[in-house]
Amino acid sequence: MTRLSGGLIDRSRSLSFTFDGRTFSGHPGDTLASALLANNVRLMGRSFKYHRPRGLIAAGSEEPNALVELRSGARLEPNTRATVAELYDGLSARSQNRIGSLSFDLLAMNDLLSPFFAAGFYYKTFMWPRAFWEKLYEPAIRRAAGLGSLSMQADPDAYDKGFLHCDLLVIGGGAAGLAAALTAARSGAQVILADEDFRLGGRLLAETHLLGDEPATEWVAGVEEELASLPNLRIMRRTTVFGAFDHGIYGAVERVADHLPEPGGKPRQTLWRITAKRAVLAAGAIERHIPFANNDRPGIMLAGAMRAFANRWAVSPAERVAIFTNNDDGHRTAIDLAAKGIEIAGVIDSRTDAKALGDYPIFAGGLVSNAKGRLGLTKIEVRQNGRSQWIDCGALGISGGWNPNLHLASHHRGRPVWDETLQSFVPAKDGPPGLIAAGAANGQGSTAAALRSGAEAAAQALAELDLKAMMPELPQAEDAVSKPQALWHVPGKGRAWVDFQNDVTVKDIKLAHQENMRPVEHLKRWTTLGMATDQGKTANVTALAVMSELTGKSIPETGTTIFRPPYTGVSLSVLGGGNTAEHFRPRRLTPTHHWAKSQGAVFVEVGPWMRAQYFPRPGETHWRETVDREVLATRKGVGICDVTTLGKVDVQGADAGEFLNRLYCNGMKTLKVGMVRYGLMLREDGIAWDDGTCARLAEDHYVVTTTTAQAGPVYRHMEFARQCLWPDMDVQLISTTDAWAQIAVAGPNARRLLERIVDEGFNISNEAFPFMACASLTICGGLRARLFRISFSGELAYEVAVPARFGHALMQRLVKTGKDLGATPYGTEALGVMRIEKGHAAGNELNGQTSPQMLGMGRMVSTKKDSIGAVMSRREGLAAETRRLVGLQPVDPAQPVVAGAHLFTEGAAQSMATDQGWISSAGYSPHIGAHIGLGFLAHGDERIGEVITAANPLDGQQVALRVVSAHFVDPDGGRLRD
Amino acid sequence: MHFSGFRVIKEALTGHKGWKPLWRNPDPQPSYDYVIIGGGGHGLATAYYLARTFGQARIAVLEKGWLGQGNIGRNTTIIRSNYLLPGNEPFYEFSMKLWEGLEQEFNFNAMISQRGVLNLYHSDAQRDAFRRRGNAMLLAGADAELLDTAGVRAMAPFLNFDNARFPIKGGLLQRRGGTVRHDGVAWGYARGADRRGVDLIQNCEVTGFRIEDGRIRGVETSRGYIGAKKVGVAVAGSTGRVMQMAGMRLPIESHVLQAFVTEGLKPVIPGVITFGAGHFYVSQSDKGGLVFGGDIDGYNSYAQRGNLPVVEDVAEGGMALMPMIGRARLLRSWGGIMDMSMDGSPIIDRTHVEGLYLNAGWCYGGFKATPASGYAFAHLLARDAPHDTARGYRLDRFARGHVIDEKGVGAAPNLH
Amino acid sequence: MTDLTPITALGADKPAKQQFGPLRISENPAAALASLALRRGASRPMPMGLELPGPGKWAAGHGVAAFWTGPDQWMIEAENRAIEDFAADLTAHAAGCSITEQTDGWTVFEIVSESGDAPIRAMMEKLVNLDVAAFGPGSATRTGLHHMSVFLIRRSGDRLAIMTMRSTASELWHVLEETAKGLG
Amino acid sequence: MLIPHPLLGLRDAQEFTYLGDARLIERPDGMAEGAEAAFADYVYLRDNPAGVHRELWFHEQGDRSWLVVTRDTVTHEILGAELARDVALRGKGGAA
Repeated sequence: MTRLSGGLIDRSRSLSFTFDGRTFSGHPGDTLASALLANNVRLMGRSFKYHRPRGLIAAGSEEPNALVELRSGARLEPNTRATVAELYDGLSARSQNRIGSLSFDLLAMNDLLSPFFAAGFYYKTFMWPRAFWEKLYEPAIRRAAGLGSLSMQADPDAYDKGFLHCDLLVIGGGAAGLAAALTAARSGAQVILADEDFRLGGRLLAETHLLGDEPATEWVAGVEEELASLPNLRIMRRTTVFGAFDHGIYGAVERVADHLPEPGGKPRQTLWRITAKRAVLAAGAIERHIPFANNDRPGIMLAGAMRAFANRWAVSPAERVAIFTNNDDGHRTAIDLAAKGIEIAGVIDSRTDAKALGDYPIFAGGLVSNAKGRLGLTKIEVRQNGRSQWIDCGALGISGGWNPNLHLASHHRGRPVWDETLQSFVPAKDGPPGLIAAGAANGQGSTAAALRSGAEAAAQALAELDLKAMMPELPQAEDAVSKPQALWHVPGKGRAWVDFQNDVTVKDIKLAHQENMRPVEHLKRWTTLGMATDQGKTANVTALAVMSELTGKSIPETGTTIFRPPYTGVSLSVLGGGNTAEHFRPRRLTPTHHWAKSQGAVFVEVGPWMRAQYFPRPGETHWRETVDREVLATRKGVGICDVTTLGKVDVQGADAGEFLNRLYCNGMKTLKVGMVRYGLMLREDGIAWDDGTCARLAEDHYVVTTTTAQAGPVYRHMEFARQCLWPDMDVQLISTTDAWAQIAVAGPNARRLLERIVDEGFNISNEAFPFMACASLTICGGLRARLFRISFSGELAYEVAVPARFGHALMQRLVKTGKDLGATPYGTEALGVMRIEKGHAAGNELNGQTSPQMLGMGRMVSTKKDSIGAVMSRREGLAAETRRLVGLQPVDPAQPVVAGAHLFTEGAAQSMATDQGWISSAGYSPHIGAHIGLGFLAHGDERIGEVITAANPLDGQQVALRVVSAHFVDPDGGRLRD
Repeated sequence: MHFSGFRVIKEALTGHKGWKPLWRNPDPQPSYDYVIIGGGGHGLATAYYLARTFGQARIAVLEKGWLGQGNIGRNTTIIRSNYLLPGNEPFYEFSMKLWEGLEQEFNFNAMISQRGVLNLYHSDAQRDAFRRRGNAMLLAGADAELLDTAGVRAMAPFLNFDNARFPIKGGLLQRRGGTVRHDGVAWGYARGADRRGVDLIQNCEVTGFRIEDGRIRGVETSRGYIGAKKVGVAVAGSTGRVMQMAGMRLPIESHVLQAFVTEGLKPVIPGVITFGAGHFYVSQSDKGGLVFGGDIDGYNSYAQRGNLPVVEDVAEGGMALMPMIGRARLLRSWGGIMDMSMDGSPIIDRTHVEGLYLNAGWCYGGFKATPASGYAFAHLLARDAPHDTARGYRLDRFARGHVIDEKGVGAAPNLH
Repeated sequence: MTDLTPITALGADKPAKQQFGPLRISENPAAALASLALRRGASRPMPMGLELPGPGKWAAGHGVAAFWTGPDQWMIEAENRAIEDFAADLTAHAAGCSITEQTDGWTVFEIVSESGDAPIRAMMEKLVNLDVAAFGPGSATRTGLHHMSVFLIRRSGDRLAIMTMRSTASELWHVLEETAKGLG
Repeated sequence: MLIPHPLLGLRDAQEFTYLGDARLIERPDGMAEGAEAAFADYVYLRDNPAGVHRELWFHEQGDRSWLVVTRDTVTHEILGAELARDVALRGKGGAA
């Protein structure tokens, strides 16, 4: 049919769009739904279970039926409600959940089989034979289930998130919301007004009442103009507040570019976290339908939606319509549509004393009991005074009363309260603190009441914040309170839908009752009521009422229904906030990162860091070749490696030594100035947690290192100890990890190389600067540096630290200066091989499940002092643990050693019960010329020389290994001290 | 009433008039031999096995609200037996074997679907740990496969293999893992227990224990005193609240775990996939919704609801792992109260009160354990001895140093 | 003077600088940084004559600036002294305090608006969860930003400094770039 | 959630890292008689109340203060917060 007169569409411009491949045209201001209606398209979707043909029910975000796949390619967006898809030029949409065409869906056979698909049927069958569930039944069910499709491509659009803070958040820009915003904004408070629609006004846009002496749209425009001029108010259109979280935090999604063909450089959507001292919930109300047989025919919709389509979008679903109502509000639709030239076939009002409020036939005391027209309504059956008749009409508007849209008010699990007069639930008083409901969302649905309650809610909120509110002058408005008659469904034989999308009928509720699935949650779960994309917005209260009829209890006794976030569906893209792919988490780069890159290094993710894994050279064809070279070069000459990623914490204060003494299980207080000591930290439960070195730079100044992985947690723990456990100590902590570039120089030529860069006047000879010494000095002509003589590789080794900006140049200098000494950069792979060769525990050994005893460090745990974890490390269970860290070497050097293999006594049966340990780390040792490993073996320290079996059933491997000392290289440590 | 395809057809043709209540609504009797507190999955399973397997009678399950109200109906429905430690793996594998015959046994289709559980790894260290775990699974008689990148790509080509911050290097796959329709489990056990004479008493809140001379005598409830020879407590997140009435402090904190589901979509995800470098795991339900979750919120809570940062964190993980889900919409979120234990493993044990038994500490992993937990708890209640696979779940393991800490994070409940 | 040549946190010879609409974002590698923490019982010093600000505040004067970083703890900024051993100098000026060099621990990006404070506010809203209205000139705080730990200093209405750990400088630069572009 | 930082005012809980029961401040003396039992209790046992809970939060993305926050675990309402150091000093009988 052609457009009606009026409406808030821009007829001067046309927008072209397609639906299921057919091209149509609409206007700016249209939604996809209104534009389709204007093009005589009533059939828009299929239901979930029975694949029933469906049209629009609603005009807003509560729509359960008209779901489409919007856009195409990687931008394909399934399950989009046509009622909230703002029309743009070139929009393309397709119907979904069908095989074949929308009007001929092969899966509609489900509808014929519906007696077999009653509530809960699938729990009772498909069990035999067992294998058939996964092979036959379930695949068939899965194929048929689901709604729209994903594109299977990455979302190409950008998303971001942001944070807003305000005194008052007003949720909803209808009469109540605008009054609230105006009241608050004039008082000078920081106010945010958010509305999901692209146009402010809410229900005012759908009605014809005057506000004062002007049309509502004029009043809205005036308010908008004033609000726009106030710097303390922010209007957020196309913004859905989807969740009320703790302490006044609200989640909201702004659809920045969904109304455009493409975002064009902007984020498509923004996720806002709004921290509001107070909020007004002015989200309006959602009309109820009244189930009767075949009430899901396309063309049957909510009367208020029908009125909205006529008044705001200038469309009617048919030339001749009927209304079915239990209250006065339904009559408004008849009056408004009649005024637009639509023929009113009749208003069927269940109230026996109902009177026509305009020029249309009235069926007082009447009920609509059936409907015909599979793909589009053609006639309805009206029962009145015991007689029934069929009336021709192309559309039926239903008004069963209004449910306050209290979704957000129940996000803290507060139970809505039943209001007998309104015949609906209203927001509970124990809703989210600071959230005040107003207007129709609070059951104050007349325009006058909405305006008034909105302003009052804002005033109350501001008063609570000690801000004085000026009540605005509110226009005169209609103040009709429409009290619905209690009519929850029309009894009859046919199927009467309660939840449209999920195909839950009155019969299903009766069956649930019959089968004792009566608590509301059982009802919902048994029938899937309220689980569809509209989350029961149009179904739950009606279902409760039907159940209450069956149980003979009142509605509130039968149960209440609450909602959980989100209010409407929120795309995962925007919830993710745009941090995808390589920016999922920040990369931390080492001071020599750019240098390593220029050297062609291969990088590896190590916790938050990117580290050079190895440095391939031309001609090397396999990473192992590179790593072997790096290891051998280090052991033979000198290797250089960036070890900046280890956490560094500066510990100062008079009690620094005592503090560290309590943190580490071994003693730190006795450490001499200018020396370094290995330290092992336990958790309070006695398990080894982290290790590193403590360097004492001065009597009251230490620098300690942590492992790369635990730098954050260890620092937190140190602050816990400082502030909470020993607050009376004089200790100051600060992380200095990033401040210093720290480079390991290891190998027999290490000292010779360092002597070339250390400034004159500093003696680093073996005598002057022995193993485990440390010093502050200068290098390369006056650059401040710290030098530590420590070794992870087992070689003569140092770590030199300089301000991070010089790390790059220092690395270049070391490689260049040490060329003749065989200076070779090495990465984390070679580092790993060398530490295994030396038997040093690392992350795989310090996995949070190993005790100091297991690591062979039991004796480090001092009994002479109290330190974290010391007491618990002596518990019976830990003391009885016999597994010890050992070295493992294959009897046949050609055999692999694989980390993750389990260890067994040779020849023993292999089961969990006979399990003797596991291989924690393994690698190829060029030094040994075979794979080697570290592992934990029961009584390992007593089994050196024994041949055991490493079982790796995942790869079908059984390897004979010899138990050896974990120190494959230089077991007596001579190299360290040379 | 026996459920079957024939029955469904017969009822369909006769107007569904013959369907009977799934269970009775009995009033509580003055006393029972066994009172199980908690009508969730574990409590119902316990009653079921007590009656069915251990031949016990005079059993009641007391539920404060409606059957299945707790975490059994508020989880992400995953079943798996992919544990590392000998204290855990045999137990969870026992559970898996019980799952595998459950529906036929209790005559209720819980839609057990073994479409596989794939845990991704992103570093060599993770791979080594997974290999150790996979081997432990095989040694315990479970199934496991270690996949490399190509193996993962073949199973799930839609993951981000191209420009990930943490590249997928492979995964540990348990093909027998999968999902189960969570409510179906509660209802199947409830119906099975009811048919064997167990009284399932809803809206019956326990308000106190009657303990005399160190021995349990019964429980005070909102529906009056109920005597009991033995009382088993299986109340998950409410454990602290309930056991406080018996004067117990426990190695448990209650935390909130959120879970999420998207709008229905045509099938895209074959089994369960977990991200090893972010907080995200996902499966797709038979109805088409992507069911997913991540970490617990991290603070003590009894509120059954969580906060926005975790929602964002989980979505961020999901987008990093599988950017093709971006245009799907989150439909619903929910929060469950998790009884997070100090080592991440459960407790099935006696207490200091004779006749009072405790089943708790399931963290966020109680769903998959439901059959074995019920079975082992029934075993303990009926025979006063732990089931073989649950020997490690003792209360005194903390003080004695026999913790079962899969994650290796120590006494930090919010990190397990 | 050392013959080693430093590089910036972004790996370049020269500090980064870029204009986005009304916003100019530049890296400032020239400022020296050192943390200052009071020892037990010590009285609050006035290093180089500067009165140390209270919680959440930043103050400048006498050629240096300081912001509060925690109870009894501040970060001191000294323009154009990055190459020197500023920490040593500060130690001499702050008896009874623990001083730690932080110059290369943090990378400073200065964001300057050419059109008042609105662009700064818009930028902040997209970056950090702070009440922008309450974060006026002279405010300083540490907070999270895209999984990074940053310090924010509102040097004036139209000027905001963001400091991040040096290792994450590239990541922060990327975020600032993307955010500034998105505001356009 | 918002944490009322005693020095910095309301701050988003996302800036904080949660530890747990504030009793963790009261660490037993490891050298005392019966230390093992005291530690078993300290490390593992919790009141875990449904209601008012005193708990430790670390202002990780902030001033690195440990706070003792008093919060209702049922409603999440926060009743107060103070510096843990002050609480600890009070416990030791020192000056806060």
